[in-house]
Parts: sequence; structure tokens; C-alpha cells
Amino acid sequence: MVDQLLNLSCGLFLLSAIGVLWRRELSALIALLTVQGLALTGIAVLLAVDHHSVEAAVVAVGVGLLKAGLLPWLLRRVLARVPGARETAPLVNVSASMLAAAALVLLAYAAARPLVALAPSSTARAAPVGVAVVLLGFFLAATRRRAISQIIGVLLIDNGIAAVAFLATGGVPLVVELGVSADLLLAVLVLQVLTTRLHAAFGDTDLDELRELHD
Amino acid sequence: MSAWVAACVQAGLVAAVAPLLVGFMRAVRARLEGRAGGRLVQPWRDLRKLLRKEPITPTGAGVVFTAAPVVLMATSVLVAAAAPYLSTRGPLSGAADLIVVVGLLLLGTVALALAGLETGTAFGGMGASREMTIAALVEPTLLLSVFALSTRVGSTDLGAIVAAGATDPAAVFTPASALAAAALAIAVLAEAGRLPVDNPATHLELTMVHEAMVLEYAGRDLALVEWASAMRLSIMLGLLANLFIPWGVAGSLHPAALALAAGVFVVKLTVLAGLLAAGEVFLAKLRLFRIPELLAGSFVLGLLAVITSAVLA
Amino acid sequence: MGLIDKIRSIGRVAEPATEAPAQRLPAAAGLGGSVQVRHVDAGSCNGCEIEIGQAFSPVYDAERHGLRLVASPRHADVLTVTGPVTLNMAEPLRTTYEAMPRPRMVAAVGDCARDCGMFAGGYGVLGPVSDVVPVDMQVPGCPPEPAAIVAALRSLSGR
Amino acid sequence: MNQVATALGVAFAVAGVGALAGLVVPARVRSAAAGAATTGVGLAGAAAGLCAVSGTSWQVHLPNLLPLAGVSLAVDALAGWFLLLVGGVAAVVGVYTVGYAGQSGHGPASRTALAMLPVFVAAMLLVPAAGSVSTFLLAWELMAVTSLLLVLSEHRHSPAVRTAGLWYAAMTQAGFVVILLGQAWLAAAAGGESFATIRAAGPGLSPVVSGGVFLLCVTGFASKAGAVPLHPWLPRAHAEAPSNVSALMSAAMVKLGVYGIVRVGFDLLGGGQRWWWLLLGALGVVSALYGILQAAVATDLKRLLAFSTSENIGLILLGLAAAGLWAEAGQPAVAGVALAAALLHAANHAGFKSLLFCGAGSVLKATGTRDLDELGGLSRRMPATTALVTVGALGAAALPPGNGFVSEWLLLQALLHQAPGGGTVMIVAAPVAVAVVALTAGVGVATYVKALGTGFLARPRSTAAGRAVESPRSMLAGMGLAATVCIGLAVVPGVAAPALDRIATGLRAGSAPLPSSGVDVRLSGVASTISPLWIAVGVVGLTVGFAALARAVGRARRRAAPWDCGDGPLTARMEYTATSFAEPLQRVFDNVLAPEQDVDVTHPAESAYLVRAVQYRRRLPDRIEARLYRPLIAAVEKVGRAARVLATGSVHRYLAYMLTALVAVLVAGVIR
Repeated sequence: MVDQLLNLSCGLFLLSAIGVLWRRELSALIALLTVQGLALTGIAVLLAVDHHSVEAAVVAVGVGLLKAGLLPWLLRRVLARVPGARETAPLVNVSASMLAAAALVLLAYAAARPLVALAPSSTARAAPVGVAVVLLGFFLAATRRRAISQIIGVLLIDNGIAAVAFLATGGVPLVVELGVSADLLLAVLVLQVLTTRLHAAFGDTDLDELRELHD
Repeated sequence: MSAWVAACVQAGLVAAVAPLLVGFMRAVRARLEGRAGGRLVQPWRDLRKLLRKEPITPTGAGVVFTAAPVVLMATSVLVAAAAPYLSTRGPLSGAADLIVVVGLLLLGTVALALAGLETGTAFGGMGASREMTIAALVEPTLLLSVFALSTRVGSTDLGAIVAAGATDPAAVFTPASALAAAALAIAVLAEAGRLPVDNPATHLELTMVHEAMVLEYAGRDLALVEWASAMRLSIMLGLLANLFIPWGVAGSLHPAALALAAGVFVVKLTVLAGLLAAGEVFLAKLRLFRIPELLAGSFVLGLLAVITSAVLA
Repeated sequence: MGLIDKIRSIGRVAEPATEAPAQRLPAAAGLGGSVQVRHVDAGSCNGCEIEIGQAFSPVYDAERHGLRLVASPRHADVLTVTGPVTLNMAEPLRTTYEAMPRPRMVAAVGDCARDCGMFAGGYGVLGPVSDVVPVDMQVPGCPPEPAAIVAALRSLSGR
Repeated sequence: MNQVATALGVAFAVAGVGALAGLVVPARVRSAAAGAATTGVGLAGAAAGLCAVSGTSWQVHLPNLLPLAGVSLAVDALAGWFLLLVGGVAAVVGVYTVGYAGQSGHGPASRTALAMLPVFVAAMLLVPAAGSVSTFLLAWELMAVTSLLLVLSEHRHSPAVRTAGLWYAAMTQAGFVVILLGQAWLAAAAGGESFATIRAAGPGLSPVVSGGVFLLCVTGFASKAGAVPLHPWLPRAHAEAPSNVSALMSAAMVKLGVYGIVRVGFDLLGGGQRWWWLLLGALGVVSALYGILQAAVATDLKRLLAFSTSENIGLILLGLAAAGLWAEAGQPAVAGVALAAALLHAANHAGFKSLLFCGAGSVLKATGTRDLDELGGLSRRMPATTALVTVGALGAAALPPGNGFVSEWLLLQALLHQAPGGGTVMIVAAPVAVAVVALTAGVGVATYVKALGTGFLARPRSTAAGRAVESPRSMLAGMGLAATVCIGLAVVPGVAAPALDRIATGLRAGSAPLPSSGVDVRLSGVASTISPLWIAVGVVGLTVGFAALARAVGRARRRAAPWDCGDGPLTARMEYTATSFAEPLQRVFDNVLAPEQDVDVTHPAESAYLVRAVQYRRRLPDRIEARLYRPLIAAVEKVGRAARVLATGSVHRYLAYMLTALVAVLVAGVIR
């Protein structure tokens, strides 16, 4: 039963990452990010139940609050301040990036097989999902122009790392997770300020225009 | 022998239910739009009237134009008879193969596209071109979800897949089949020409895909085309239902079991159709050149389904 | 989720249907309660078009009476024609009528379609619809009310 | 005397007689004589193949027929399959040629062209019958030269033919050299040049040697088979050659490249390592996708068919690759299915592609154009041709109940089957391959809808198309023969099962793939069945039934002008053309095809808001050729120009070169 639920939440986790690449509306992206946060929370909770560990449960709750609550809320505020940015401006067209996503996921599964073989448990078998999400996050950050897309990409990467940590080792120490999350929060806040300043300066949040600051 | 009877019954059932299903979807849409809407049997009334009216062949069009509706109908009926809707033990085990079903449905599409070109009108050609483009792009998704489903069973035989699912529920609620279901659902939307890929209710020729090919058909021909299209929708929704909710399908050919299965099948269809109709209210038609994005997404879902089924299996 | 709230708050806007017409037009006996409508504007001022549009709007909801607008005369049973037939629209009107499969009917909607109304004798006007194609039924009014149009079409579908 | 021997003997004898007849008889009856001879050769070869696939093998060594190695022939089931294939195609084309070449006495009816035809067929029969490296290479070269002569047979009509001939000559000779190197290396390593010795020594060779040999041979054979990126000769030669020759080349000769790969890869080297087959699979994937995409946007009918040949070759190679991988993974049953799929698809492709190229020839003869944008309306003018081409197109589109469908179904079964032992590679490779096959099938359907719908249906788009007349009876007869074969293969492919079982078991590549396949096709490794006969019966029966029913009840049909929105009659210029039909696909695959298109809008003098004329131009260059071959050719030319310095034209200089060369050789000999 737990295994089934775990598989389903892993599927949801990966799907939301794919969806982030698929959709164009930034609001939809943020919604998907929330879903992913929930899926991650689900994974954490299930593992905590599996291991009967209180600490893991605490981590899970913290993760849930941060990923499904605070960060999306912050992103919504960023979006609200930048009226112009409704859609992502992909550098690679969406169909192509879907195919790239397919390739990346294949790569992730192929690469993570030794990891799976290492600890052939149902949780470890889902670990490739985390790797795939990390790759997708990098891809998103690399091929989308709006600053918010970059933020979302970074958040995907973090989610992926967290998922790998949970699934492969069955939970990370509370301190580590909290530290990482704190850094992320900081990063988001910085980027939020940056975006608003950018908008004030250029009236656009297209990061390519930062190059103008060089010369 | 009884297997053949069952197949005929099944084909008859699908043929009878399909127009009602269309009527039901129109009713749901009407309610959500604040209208009263027509009766359930209205599509049947339309068909009856169209069958009475005279068919018209445009000058210069030949046998292809008159043959296309019949071919479309024939393929639909064949699939409706072969696929495991009521019982997993059909007579045409060699035709109940998932790949064959896909091919037969595609054959119907091709017949209609050729007819659209045969009329020599600009709209006919436009519809044919768009329909074939979409059909070509849907194919990979379809076969990848077939792949994901067949690895579970080691066969592409629909009956075997459904039977396996019905006997082992745990094998159905896997991420693999969830992904395959999502991919297949999008493919079904595209194949059946529903929103957001095609708008079956449009009156503006330039936005048409399927409708543009049948603009020239009248009377009996049109009746066959519309009936077959309705059947295709039911066929695909039925496949979706039985592949991913495989319960209530009779394992034997006992009349009572078949009757029960028929009831369950109709209920499944109604639920899916209602969901589809309600969902369409919230959707707008995609631009033609945004459709590849949608299909690329469904393709990735299918691929993920295969991978997960291979890795988690 | 704004749309769902709107749907819930607005609810049903269609007005309650009046009872079905007593007798059906004999010519429409073969239709058996299903009437597909194709519209041609033969030179109208578009007042009648607006009213016809209203007739198929959620408020009057002609669809519940088995009426539907279709995209091609090949699919149609009834041709609704509005306006006095102008010289330029006479031929298209004739072609459209020819393109319809039998049995086919023509409804002249509005006073102009019946007797050119205020445009009678205009230099671009050829004449009323009945001069060009055989008219089976007429809907008076300038413009006729949606209810009148629906009622007239219902006398074809019989529901 | 063995039947195979008799049949082959007859074939070669008839070929000689036919060549002679083609040279001597007057032009009136020349095409009839040569056509009859070709058919005779074809039938004899097919008979030999039939005996061979049904179990009678044959080998002989004739040491003093040729100096040095002599000639040795060996015919087993595999060779028989390809003999049957080549013979069948030749029989069809022979009948077709009688009417196609006509009595004009030039072009395809010229003395050389008609004399070469039976010789070409004989050479193609000799290739699979060869039993030793030297004989094989001899036959291969004979085939190349004769086909080149045939390609050039219309060189007086257009310069395009000459460029095509140049490309073909260059690439086929390069391919021959590569094969020569590969097989010479193989023979040297195996310590004997007869296939029997090599077969014995093959599996024991060091991986370096066998890998190198495989690479060389696959390169050469794939270029002959027209696999992307070794294909540029193919669309040119197939399009510019006379259509009966195109049919022979595309349906039969190209398959001998496949034969070579099977013979060397599976038989002589006895399987191999995984990377061979992954490489072959990659080749197949690229060919299938690129070929079908180019075909989908092509407006020249014969160019379309040529690129679709590349696509089908790609599918066949994919099947072979799957067979190799499964055999290497220790799954003989599935490997057998994959091999059967590849071989069956080769046969199916031979059937429908010969039919389609003959059909294109009839169209070309009747209208004088191959441009789909100029055609249309032929279904009224040439009903029989249209019907026959439809049969071929159904097979080529791989739709049920066409004959292409069964083999693609087999291929998919072999790929869909996730057997243990595949490992990560198969887990990743199989879905990709399935997706590629699916996309290829989908685009292929669109392609043939375009070819049929814009080429044969609707209204004629040019006066030439409007004046077309039905082709003579002999051409229809030839195409009818091909159509019959196609239908047979489509409805009862089970008849080929014993032969395929025998080949698979003989090759040690896989166990019998299709045991007890009669009407149904049953697979040994995979739990799937298909009954093409019942599908065909169902489709046709229901269609006829519904048509009769619809005719019986209801009103009489009326003819009316097509609905023109009430605005004047529709002209042919308003129809969708092949270009416009393919436009959405071209846009979707813009990044792959990289079309060059420009739109000029000319305005009248008075206002820039009005438009006088809009001109739209689109070119679809073969991207691989432009990016890969053009630079190569440029480099070669540069070298050539540099070498011209040595050749001043003075005889003394040349004699001096010879002397120095001679001295150098002698000195080298002295030093050693």
C-alpha cells in the first residue's frame, strides 16, 4: 500500500516537472510547482511512516510548509509585481524541449540504474525520478528567458536533490535540509528583489538584457 | 458460435449507444452554458432524418467520395465488434490486437481524407491536410502507450491486457499505467477531434479540421459519417475505460454476464463522456501549430510510461 | 476557478419553453423533429441577423427544440433568408438553394424578405425572396422577435 | 540434376539470348523480345528461389570458368529468399517494359537499354547465388555497371540524367571499393575465400578483425541500400532513370544491400557484438525518419517514392538490428521474429514499390510530368492505373489490410517485447525505436494520402493531366501481376512462414519465429496473433455490405456543383496542391528540413496597401547532401586541380614518370 502511494507520488513529482516545461503561462508554472511541493511532501511523509521516525516526519512537515506554501506564495508576489510577464519566452520551442525532456529522463533512468541495483528497494527504484527532475530543472533554467523561470528552475533542482536524498538514503538530517531550504529562501528573496529592480530599470525581466550591463 | 453472437451484440450496442452519448455530451455542455439543451435522442432523430434525405455527389467527384463514408463505418463497426468491451474473449482474437485497432481507425481517417481531397474544394483539401498531420503526430503516442500496457502482459492483445488488469488490480494502479492513461487520453482527444485539438461545433471553415472534410456530404452519406464519428468517440472512450478501469468486463460468454458487462460499460462511457464534456467547457481550441506542443507532451508521457513500466516492473 | 463560480452563480438563463406547436407544417413531416438551419443574408440591414442570433442564444435556446445552425447547405433542411434580395445576392441565393439536399425548405425571415419592406423599388433590389427561390414559410416583423423566429422554426421541428 | 541448378541455368541462358535479341532484332519488336526475356529470367530465378526456400540447397565450384579463383555458387534458403524476390520483381517489370518502352527505338527502348535489362536481372540473380568472395564481388560489379548503363539510358533528354548518373557511378564504385576491402580482409583472416570456409572460421575471428570487416561491409552495403546518410545517389537515380529501371533498382537491387548485411553479419561472422547492431539500428532510425520526412514534403512523384525507399530500408535495418541485439542477448525466439519482420518487409516493399514505380511510369508516360502539383484528376482518365496504384499505396502506407502492415506489425512485436537480458540498452533503445517506427508509419500514411489524393483524385491541375489516356494493356498486366502478389502477401503472409523459419534457423540467428502460422500469424517468442485474412474479409465484407444496404434504402443520389460558398464555380487553381497539403508537416518539422522559402509581394504604384501580386517560392534541399557531400566534393576537386600541375601534356614527361615508377619498384625489390 505504502509502495503504491509512494510510486504514485513519485509519478506526480516527475509529471509536475515535465508540466513546468510543457506549459507557457507562468501562473500555471507556479501552480505546478506547488503540486510538486505537495508530491515531495507526500514522499517525505510516506518515508517517515515507513521508518516510523519522528524526525523525518518533522522534516516532512517543514518541507511541506516551505515548498508547497511559502515559496509559491513568494513567487506569486514576484509575478504580481511584473505585469508584463504572463508567458515564458522559451529559447527552445516547446515541442523540442519536450523531446529534450524525454531524452533527459531516459538518461536519468539509464544513469541511475547502478544506484537502483545498489539498494533494490521500492524507494531506491524511484530514485531516478529525483535525478530526472534535477536535469529538467537545469534544462528549464537554461532555456527560459524570464527571471521567474530561472527561479522555478532552481527550485526544481532543489526539489530533485531533496527527492534523491529522501529516496536513496531514506531521509536526510534535519539540519541539512533546513540549511538548504534557508539558502533557497534567501536566493528566492534576492531574485525577487532583482526581478523587481530589473522591471523598474528595463520594464522587462528578460535576463538576456542583463548583458547590456557589461558594456 | 456464441462468440460471434456476442461480437454482433457488442457492435450493435456501441452503434446504438454512440449517438446517445453525443446527445448526453451536448446536454452536459448546454447545462454548463446555462441552456436547457436538446433531448438525449436528438442525435438519433438527426441520423434518422439524414438517412431519409438524398445524398449529393459534387460534379467531378468519383467513387472515392461515395465509398469513404462506408469504409469509415465499416472500420468503426469492425473495431466495435472486435475490441473487448463486454467480454475479454472475442471471436476475432487476431483483430483485437491493439496495433490492429489503431491501424483500422487510421484507415477510416484516411478514407475520409481522400474523400476530402476528391471533392476538389479548398476546404476539403485543407481539412484532409490538417487531419493527416495530426494523425501522423498522434501515432507515436498511441503506440508508446500500447508499449507500456503490453509490457505488463507480454502481449498486445486487448483481451489479454484487459483480462490481466481485471484479475490483478495492483497492476493497474501503477505510475506506468497512470502515465499511459494520461498520454492515451490526449491521443484520444486528438483522434476523436475534440477540444482543444478540434472544435466539433465550429461554423467557421478556417478553424475546421474534421468538419472541413465533410462539408460536401449530404443526406445518407452525412448520416454514415456522423454515426461513424460518434462510434469512434465511443470506441476510444470505451478502450480508455476498459484498459484503465478493467472491472465489470465479462470473462465468459454467458448471457447474464454479458448483460451485466453491458450495463457497466454504458455507465463507464457515460462518466467519461460527462467528464470530457464538462472539461471542454473550460477549454479553448488550440492554434493548429500549438497542437504539436500538446502532442509532444503526450508523447513524453507515453515514453515515461514505458520507462517506468520497464524499470518498476 | 472563476469560471466555476460564474457557472454556479448564473445557473440557467434559458427561459421556460412554451408548449409545442399544435400542428407541424406538412412539408416538414419527413424531418421527424430534427431541423438543421442554414442562413443567407440576401441584403438585409442585419437587424434580422441579430434576432436570429438571439434565437439560438442561451436565452431562447432553439437547440432544445431540435433546431441547429449548420456550416454548409449540404447539411441543412431549412434555409433562412433575410432582407430584400439584391442583384448581387440573387445568384448566390439560388446556388445555396440548389446545394441543399431534398426535402428542403425556405423561411423568409423579416418583412424585407417577404415584400422588400422599406427597400422596395431600391435600385439595387431585385425583389422579395419568393421571386428567387420557392418560399415555404414567412416570419413577419421588422425585425421579427426571436420568440417569433423560434416559434416559426418549431412549427417545422414540431417540438 | 538439382532443380535450383536447372532453374538458374535456364535463367542465365535466357538472359544471354535476351541480350542478343535486344541487340539484333528490329526496333518494332525489340521491347517485346527484351521484355519477354526479362520475364523469363525473372520467372526462372523465382523458380530457383522457390526451390531453395523450400529446402533444396545447392552448391558448385567451376574452377576453369574464370581464371584465378574460378566461379563458385552456393544457394541456401537465405539466398533463395532474395532470388525469389529479385525474380518476382523482374517478371513484373519484364511484362511492364513491353508497353512502357514502346517501339520508338530510343530512350528506354534504345538498343543498349533493352539489351542490358536481362543482363542486369541475371547479375542481380548472381549476387545471392554467389558462393565465394571473388564470385560475389564479380556479380556485384556486373550489377553496378549494368544498372549504371540503364540509369543513363535517357541521357539525351535531360542533363539531370547525366548528373544522376555521375552521382550513382561515383557512390556505387566507392561502395564497391569498401566492400572489396572488407571481404578481402575477411577472406585473408579466414584463410580461404569460399563462404563455407569463412563461415567455419568467422565466429573465431578476433573482435578487431570482425568488427572492422563488419564496419566496411555495412558501409558499402548500406550505400547500395540507400540508407541515410549514404543515400544521395538514390533520389537522383530513381527519379531520372526510366521507370521500369527505377522499379528494378528500388524494389530488387536495393534489397541486395540488405542481403549483403544479413549474409556477412549473421551468416559469415555469425552474430557479433552489441555495438554493431546498435550502430545498424541508429542507421535504420536515421534512414526511416529522414527518408519519410523528405518523402512527405516531396512534390516530384518519383522522388517521393525514392525517399520512401530509404524509409523502408531504414525499417528493415531496424529489424535486422533488433534481431542482432536479441540474438546477442540470448533471446533466439524474439531475434527470429525480428529477422522475419525484416525479411518479410523486404519482400513486401519489393511488391508495392515495384507496383508504385510502374504506376509513376504510367503517369509520366501519359502526362509527361512527375510533378504532383501539375497532376490530378487521373482517377477518371486512368481508372485501372489508379486502382492498381491504390493497392500499392495501401501497402506502402502500412495500413490494414495492406501488405506493409503485417511486416510492420511483426517489427513492432519484436521491439515491444521487453525480454530479460536486454539490460539498460534495450530498455532505452526499444521505446525510442518504437516511437520512430510509429512516427514513420504516421508520416508515411500522410505521404501516400498526399500522393494519391493530389496526384490521382480531384480535378486536373494542368492541361497535360487533363489529356491523359489509360496505359496499354501490357503495362496494366505487369502492374496487375504486382498487385496480385501484394494482395497475396497482405492476406495470407502465413505462406511465407516455413521459409522464414528455415532461414532463421539456418542462420543460427534465431529459432523458428512463426511456427504453425497458416491463416493467422503466430509468434513463437511473443504471445500475439494476427489474422490478416479475417481483417481483410471483415473490412471488405462490411464495406460492401453497408454500401449495398445504403443503396437499397433511401433516396437516389443526385449530382450537384461542389459547394462554392455561392461565389462562382471553383477552378483547379483553388484546389489544395501537394505543396499545400504538406505545408503543416513541413512547418512542424521545420528544424529538420530547413526549407528555403521566400515571399515577394508587389504593390501597385498608387498605394502600398494594395497588392498586385504575391509570389511564393519554396525549395527543400537535401540537407545532408548540402552539409556533408558538397564540402567533400569541393575538397576532392581542389586535390584534382593540384594534380593537374603534373600533367602538362608532354609525352616525355609521362614516359619519365613511368621510368621513375619502374625504377622505384625495382629498387624497393632490391632493398627487401
